[in-house]
Amino acid sequence: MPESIRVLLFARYAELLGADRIDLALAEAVTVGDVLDRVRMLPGGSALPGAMLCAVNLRQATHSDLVSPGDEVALLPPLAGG
Amino acid sequence: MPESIRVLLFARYAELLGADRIDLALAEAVTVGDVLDRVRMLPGGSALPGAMLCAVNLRQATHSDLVSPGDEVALLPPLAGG
Amino acid sequence: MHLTDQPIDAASLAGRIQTARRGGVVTFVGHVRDHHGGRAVQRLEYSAYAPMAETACAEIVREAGERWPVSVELRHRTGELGVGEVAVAVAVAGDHREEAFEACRWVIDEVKRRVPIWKREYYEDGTVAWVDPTAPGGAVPAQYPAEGPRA
Amino acid sequence: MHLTDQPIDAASLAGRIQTARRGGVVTFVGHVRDHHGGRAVQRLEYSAYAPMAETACAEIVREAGERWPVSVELRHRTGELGVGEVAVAVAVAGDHREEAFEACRWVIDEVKRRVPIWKREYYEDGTVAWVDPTAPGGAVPAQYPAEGPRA
Repeated sequence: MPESIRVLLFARYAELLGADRIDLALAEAVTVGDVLDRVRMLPGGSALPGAMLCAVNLRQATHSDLVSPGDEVALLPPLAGG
Repeated sequence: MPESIRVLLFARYAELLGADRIDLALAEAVTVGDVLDRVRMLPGGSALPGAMLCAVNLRQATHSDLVSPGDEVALLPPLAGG
Repeated sequence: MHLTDQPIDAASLAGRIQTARRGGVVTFVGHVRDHHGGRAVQRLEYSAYAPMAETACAEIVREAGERWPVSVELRHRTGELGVGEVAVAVAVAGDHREEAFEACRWVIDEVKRRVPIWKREYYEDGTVAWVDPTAPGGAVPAQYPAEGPRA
Repeated sequence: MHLTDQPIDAASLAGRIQTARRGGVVTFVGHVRDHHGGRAVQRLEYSAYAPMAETACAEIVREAGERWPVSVELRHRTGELGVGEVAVAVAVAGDHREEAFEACRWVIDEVKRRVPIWKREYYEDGTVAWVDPTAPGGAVPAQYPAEGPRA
């Protein structure tokens, strides 16, 4: 069983962290907000904005949604498609 | 100098009158309504509707507009373009 | 010229107005449908009061360019058309999509409202009618059958 | 698949959905513009969270078909694009033009609202920025220059 949460970073957020994928070791369920707090402590993470659009397993999620080991959390900069 | 008004008929109106062009001899200015009355007296003309969209010299006109010899009056069935 | 008796290529119409500045292009293409008023349409024939129709189309295109910052192309087919053929095409290019959508919708609405064009429909059952948006059922029987003098 | 790194042909997209019944086809095509926020754009690069973007596009297309009696095709380009290239195309076919216009406008609005795609713009002056509709000026400077690791 996976014991980490995969965090994906895109576009400007990937630039700020210098990485587009981070695996966070987590033994139990936490909130999306907890994941964001962990990411902010990484090098470059303090430059991330206070509010971020997030997705869990391909669906938009709120900061209070729970995530478990094995889930994929994506931090999405402001969308600019179309 | 022309001494007639050219009347153009289109689509169903041309079918009803069996003609798509009629020259009405007219020595002086009359109204579009007068022209319509003359056309209605021609064979098939009684089948024309009471109200008809008309144009004088390529511009939509009302039945009270004046027309003079040399003008082109068009009787336009309900538009069906597009 | 906005009226044509040749097939209309909507893609090339859009290509005429799209520029490096006007990046949002909205196109409306009206194809001949296979049904009208519950009857199966086989083919149809558009006739026009050509000089007035050209004048009206040119005015609509000019007015659209005055109302919105857009470029407009408009073509309407005349003559005989089969099911699926392009009857009318409007292409509008704007800096932004809002004005391109609004102008394209306005142009096709005005074409239907102002341009003297008429449509004779030939049905699968052999009958023929003049399309009349003001009539019950949307059409009035034609005097001559499919093989009559105007066919 | 709605995302593609190959050039988008809007005309063939429209051809996929137009049928003998659905005769009114509205198309929106967004081309890369040569300017943004007052700066001259040279080229740009679209990146996406591909699996989520595909899911979002599929949902938008499905929802449009539930809201209106229309058929919808949607394509969004990824990768490097030059000025004038097609970035996004939406084609909608309906029995009548009203629903085709409404649905087409709705689809492109939802694409901008929901689909995780990002745009990196390369300007004529050598600077690079991430397009950000929520930021003042509509863009945020990129950390790496044009020839940086992501170029």
